[in-house]
Amino acid sequence: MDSKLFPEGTQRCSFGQFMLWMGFLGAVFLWGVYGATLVLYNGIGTTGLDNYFGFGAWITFDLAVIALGAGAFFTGLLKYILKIKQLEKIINLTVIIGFCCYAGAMLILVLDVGQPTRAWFGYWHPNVHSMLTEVIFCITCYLIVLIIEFVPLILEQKQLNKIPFIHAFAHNLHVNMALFAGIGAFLSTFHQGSLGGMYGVLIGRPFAFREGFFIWPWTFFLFILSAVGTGPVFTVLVATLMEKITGKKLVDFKTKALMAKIAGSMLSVYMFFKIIDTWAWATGYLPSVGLTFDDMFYGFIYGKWLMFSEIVICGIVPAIMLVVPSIRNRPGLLYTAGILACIGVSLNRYIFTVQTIAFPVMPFDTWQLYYPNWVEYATSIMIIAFGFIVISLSYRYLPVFPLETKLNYQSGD
Amino acid sequence: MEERRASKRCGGVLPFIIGFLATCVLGWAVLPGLFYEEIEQPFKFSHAIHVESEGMDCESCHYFRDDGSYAGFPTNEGCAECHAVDPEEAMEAIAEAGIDPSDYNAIIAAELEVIEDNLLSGEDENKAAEREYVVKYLIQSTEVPWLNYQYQPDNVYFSHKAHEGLDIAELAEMKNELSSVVDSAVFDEPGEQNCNLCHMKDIDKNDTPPAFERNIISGYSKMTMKMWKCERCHALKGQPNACYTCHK
Amino acid sequence: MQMKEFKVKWGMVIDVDKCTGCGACMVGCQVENNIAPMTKKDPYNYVQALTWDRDDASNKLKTLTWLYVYELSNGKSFPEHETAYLPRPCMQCGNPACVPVCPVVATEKNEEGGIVSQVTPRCIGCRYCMAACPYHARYFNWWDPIWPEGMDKGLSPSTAVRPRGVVEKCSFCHSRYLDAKDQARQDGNDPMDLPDGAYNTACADICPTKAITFGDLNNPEHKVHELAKGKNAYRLIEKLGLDPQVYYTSEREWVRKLGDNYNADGGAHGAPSNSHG
Amino acid sequence: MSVARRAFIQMSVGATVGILFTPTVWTLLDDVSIWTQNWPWIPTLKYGEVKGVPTVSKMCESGCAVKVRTVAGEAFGTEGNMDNPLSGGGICPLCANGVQVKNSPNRIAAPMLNGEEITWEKAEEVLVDKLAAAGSNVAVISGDQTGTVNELLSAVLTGKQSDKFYTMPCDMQVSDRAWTGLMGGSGQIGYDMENADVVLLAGADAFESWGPTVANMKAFANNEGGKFIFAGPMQTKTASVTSKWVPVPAEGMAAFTLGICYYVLQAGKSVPASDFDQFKAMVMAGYTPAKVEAATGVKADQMAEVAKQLLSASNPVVVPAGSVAANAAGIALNLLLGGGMKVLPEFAAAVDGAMTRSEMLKGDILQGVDAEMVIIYEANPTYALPEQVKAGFTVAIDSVNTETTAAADLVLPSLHSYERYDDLASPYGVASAIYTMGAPVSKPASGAKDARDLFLAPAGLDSESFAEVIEAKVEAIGADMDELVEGAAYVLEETPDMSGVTLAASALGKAAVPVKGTGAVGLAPYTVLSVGTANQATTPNAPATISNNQLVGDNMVVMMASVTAKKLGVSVGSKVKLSGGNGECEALVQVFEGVLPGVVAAPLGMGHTVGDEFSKGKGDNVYKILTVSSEAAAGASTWAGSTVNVAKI
Repeated sequence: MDSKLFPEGTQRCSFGQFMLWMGFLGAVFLWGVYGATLVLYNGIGTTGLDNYFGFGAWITFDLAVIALGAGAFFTGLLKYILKIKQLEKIINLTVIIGFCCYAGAMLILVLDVGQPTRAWFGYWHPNVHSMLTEVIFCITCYLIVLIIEFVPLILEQKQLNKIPFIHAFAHNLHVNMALFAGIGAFLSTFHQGSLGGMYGVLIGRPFAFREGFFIWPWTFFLFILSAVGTGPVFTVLVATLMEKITGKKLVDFKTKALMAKIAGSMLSVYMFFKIIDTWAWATGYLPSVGLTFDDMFYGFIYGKWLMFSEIVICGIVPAIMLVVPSIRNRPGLLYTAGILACIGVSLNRYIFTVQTIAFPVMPFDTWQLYYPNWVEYATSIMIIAFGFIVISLSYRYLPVFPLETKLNYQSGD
Repeated sequence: MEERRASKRCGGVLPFIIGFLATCVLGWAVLPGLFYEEIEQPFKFSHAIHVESEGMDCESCHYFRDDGSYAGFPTNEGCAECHAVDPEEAMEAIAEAGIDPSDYNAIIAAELEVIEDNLLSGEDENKAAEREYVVKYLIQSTEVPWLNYQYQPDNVYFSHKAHEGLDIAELAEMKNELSSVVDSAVFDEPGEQNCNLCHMKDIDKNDTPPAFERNIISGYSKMTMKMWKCERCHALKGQPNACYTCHK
Repeated sequence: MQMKEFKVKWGMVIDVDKCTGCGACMVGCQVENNIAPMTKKDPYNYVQALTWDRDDASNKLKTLTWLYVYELSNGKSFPEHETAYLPRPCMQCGNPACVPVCPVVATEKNEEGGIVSQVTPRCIGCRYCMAACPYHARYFNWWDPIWPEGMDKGLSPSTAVRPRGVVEKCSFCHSRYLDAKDQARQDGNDPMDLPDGAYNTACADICPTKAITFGDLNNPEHKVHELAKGKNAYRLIEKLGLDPQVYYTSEREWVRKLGDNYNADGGAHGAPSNSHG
Repeated sequence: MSVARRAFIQMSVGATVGILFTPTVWTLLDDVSIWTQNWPWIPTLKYGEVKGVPTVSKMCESGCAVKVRTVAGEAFGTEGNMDNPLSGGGICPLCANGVQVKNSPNRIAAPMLNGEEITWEKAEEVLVDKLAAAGSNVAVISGDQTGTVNELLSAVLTGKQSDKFYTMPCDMQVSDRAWTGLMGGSGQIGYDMENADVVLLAGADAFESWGPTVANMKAFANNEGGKFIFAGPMQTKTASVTSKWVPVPAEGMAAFTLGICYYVLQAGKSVPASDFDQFKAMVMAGYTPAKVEAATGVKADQMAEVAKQLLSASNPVVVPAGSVAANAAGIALNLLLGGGMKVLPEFAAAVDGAMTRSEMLKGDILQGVDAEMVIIYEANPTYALPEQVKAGFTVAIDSVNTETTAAADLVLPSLHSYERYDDLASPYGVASAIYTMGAPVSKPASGAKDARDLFLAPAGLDSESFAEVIEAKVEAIGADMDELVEGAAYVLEETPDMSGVTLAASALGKAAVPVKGTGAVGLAPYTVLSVGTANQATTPNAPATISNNQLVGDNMVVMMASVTAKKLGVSVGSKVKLSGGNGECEALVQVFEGVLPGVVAAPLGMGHTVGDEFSKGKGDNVYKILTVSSEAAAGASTWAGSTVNVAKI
């Protein structure tokens, strides 16, 4: 019944089937909305956060999705600025994913600040020395950029595009997209860095504190690298997941492999510096404040295995898998590497958020455990549901994948 | 093509200017007024009568305590020094007359001696105001809920003592820098009291207190000095602008 | 790391050997600063009534204790075991970890004796400062403050009541400082040169063993000036370079040793026996 | 596209730019930012003149000399009173919360008869009738140790030929039994810790719960160079600041003290007491270090060490606590050492027919009270002595709801300390006879009246109000009312006659023998003021200050050394049931190496079943598991030596 709205020359599942799918997503989303309502109405005491863990699941989630959403700016940068033509086959998807991730992060932040109605004070009374101010600036601005990048895609919707004004408008936007991509790249690079800087500047938290370059601690650069190292593969994974769900080929493997190659090389660079940084921190900084590497870990929850899996299993291993062509070109292995890399970056964000503040700096203080409660899970899952909804709608009604018709409905090439 | 571009040009500038001017006028002349609602003071208190007629001076009600804190609004205790209606007697009389002590109109109507005999005002209008005060507040021993034109929230600590020495004449040099903070009229004929700098000008000569203008969004008084004003003057005077200089 | 220095530098010297951990200071602090007792129910919030209870004060991770008394143990077993009590206000660091991270300038290190301010009406409740402070001196209002009926009429004029969702911390009862300055002006003295004791915090006032001494560290007339230089004076986790304005003193070495990390040497300031400046 | 549309777009652009050239947007934003900063449901503050009004607070056992801070006449806080030797600027955590308790919704609004609110007239009627009906079978239980109100209430009894006056079990009573009972002394024992150079706290948790806590802490603070030693079954908060902790089981305290006497006697010390030789013989024979070590487990050399320090001191003092025997032994040791122990005279009485303090302390409430009518004044026996009190008709006087008021037939709301005239005469333990009084600071809460006034007539007084009784008292002791109201204390310098004082050799010899219960482990009940006392429940701001070593969630925590835990097969966090006396308690285990092996330390004052949410249902009531054993030789009963069985659940 809504077939008129489908992209040119494509087929989609029945409306009923689609509604069923959306109904399921909607239900999950509403569960999250209930959690969010409790938080906004009763206060953050509703969550599992406490005085020792002012940052927890939410911040970890934010950092993770923002890192994974980095595919958008980086791919944009490569396509529009460095003019890598190949990437246009997937660029639309990166934009949508970026939009979902950043919009989601913003929603979570609204819950996470104790006084949401004052959230805009970041602009009204900014403290230019705070990394968080930089984050607030960049994320909000970049979200706007992403929206601007998303709009033309919407306007290219078959029916909308028939309207001359919209057609013209969409065209103009397309012409200027390079500009936005540029701005986006700049903004995104910066706040990816600032997010890392947020932890690096914590002089009171030996687990996270790092020396650095000019005003930026090393974590600033490490976060950028880790983000660009995983963002692209995440896009690839999403595309693949969509293929699995829809049973159609949406992106040719050549493009995926290219993305993976890019990610892989960035990831290798990242791992190189990450390892140096960790070593310098453990052998140089920690002793200078009377601490040892072992002091930083405790029991199972805060055990060394975390850092090991982050750096080795989910860092070095996927980096190698992605740079070595013979491995990279095997779809199965490529996806495995991709998944590992994404887990790695999420782990990194978790460790920097939770373990940093869990380590008792005062010798007579104790390690405390932090359990997020269902409210934090529900609201985070709400964001994922939101992402699914946006992507499902886009896929059904918007010409997201330029190659779709070619790959599915035309024989040979 | 030609006329099209032409139309574009004129169509470009004119509407723009129209819109620009329209909102400018609105923004400067009309809109600001819409943000305030007027609230009357609890009753008509006349500074003029107390100061000019009775020859009281400001300090008899608004004075510094021994600890350096400032007694802003007078309390019933202070007022009772002159308005000598004994609450207990009055309440007894009201009870005898069988009136509900919270029914002010009835009490006023009853014209009880304890109250009437102790009213000090001459003219009826003033007598009415005084009677209102006595009945509603003094004998009920509830303090008058004055509306403070210079209202500041709990998180602000304002020290009158620290500002006691401000000299209008001295500040007059910064007249221009302070134009947005202090009403320039103050500098024209500097009185010996520096209160006019922040408080309602010449309130001591005022007979009917002006309405309290309440901002419908913030709830603050129109005369509430906002932080940037405090900061401006502190900066000009070389005073600290640390948060804890004024916040608690 | 540049330290901010001011003419007046309010500080504390806490004698751990005198503190019995009775808790009077913590109660006095809550009363002075309008910290509401923790109640499980919120009678004014219908949604709250529908869900689970608020936290009670036994959950030390959700309480608001600007001043918190830690119990120290020498870790030995009977009969060598020893205990000590260590009150922990805000350290008012010379090089605070919390100030530069605040995105909205709700907290700053500035004049007013170098007390690190926290202006709750400005705070957006992002809790970044809590993540930054290794002393756990900063507290978040997880719930709306509620005084059992009638108890809210006896509120202290010295500190504005905070809503939920903002971070707050010990301010060295700084409105008492403002009061003291007014007193000085009234008496014709110099408000920037208060005599010892003219300004004292609620906890120091109330302490039955006078374990807490408060004053201007820069002023030789004030007791703390010497006490902070004492041979047993030390500060908590000094090696991080936060330069706290709160000093501790104890004749017991194990207590001093618990003041900083010594698991690896290379400590910037060396042993706690001579630690200041 | 058409000109019209473009024109419109351009006009709106112009409009937007235009508005930005006016202050509107910025002031609007500023106002909105202010709006976000003031939430209507957040209470606002009251301003006005700030004062510190001196008065007394009766929330802790000994009472505190305080200054109530008021703003525009409304009380908001409590601070110490520099000018008063009882405070010296400090106060205890209970009294620090006084104003909040005064304003608590847990206050009793009106008199109640069997749970029904009644008028004050009716209440007085009932009281008079019941008093008449009860005849001489009337008893009084007072939770006040130092107030002139006791004179009033005891006079009521005297008028009815009854001597059934009881105080709640307290150190003052035990000390009096030892001093005036066994040793034939008169007056009240006090200890000068401030000027002593060696202080042995023999079981006295002086800086937390024993005697005039705040005055003790002040003495400790002012005593430069003085050496403090704490002896007791656990490392109390007091022990955390003393230079030494000597682990001694509660029931062994008397023997331990006599063990020290042994060395002191050996050093040739003596006293001109009639039974000195008998005493010396008794100690030298029955309490040799070896025997004491066998009986109490305290090493002989430890006693020798303590004795050495006491002997080498120029002005030593021993502060005993616990059983009557322990007190007698302690007093004897002090007499031998001739140090800082003081004997205080009693202040002149203001009410005819009033009992002396010593007479008031004679009744042994642990033996049980059984009377036609029992008048309970600001005490909570229903909570702390669940089994001892039986009465035909109970009158409870208190300002807040307690187990006792809930169970009473007639409840008379009393005023809070800050709302009434009240006084403090020589709290037990102070070094000199000291009198402090306080005038009302706040207006009484609505409905509240001074319940004490109802007893003026029954006591045969024609005074209008209790205030007059206080005035009479001040006059009787020869103090100056105005000075007292200003917060100064009146000190009486004179020492009662010491002739005829004995060392109670015969009684002590038997009574000092440690008697232990039959339970598996010893029980060391301890008091922390932040939790409360037998009569005062946890105050509103206290819970945040109560450590997880006393309370976790709603569970009481008991502490024991790791060896004990191992022996009992429990570990940190395991839930246990303690059974002793005729009751049971539930608790969580915490390992604390500062407890004598074989002993479990449990906090008193929890597990209330009536009251506000700060005390009700928090933890369990340890008084239920205390065993009352009788000190046959001393003719008294004690809780010392209580034991419990511990079962894991």
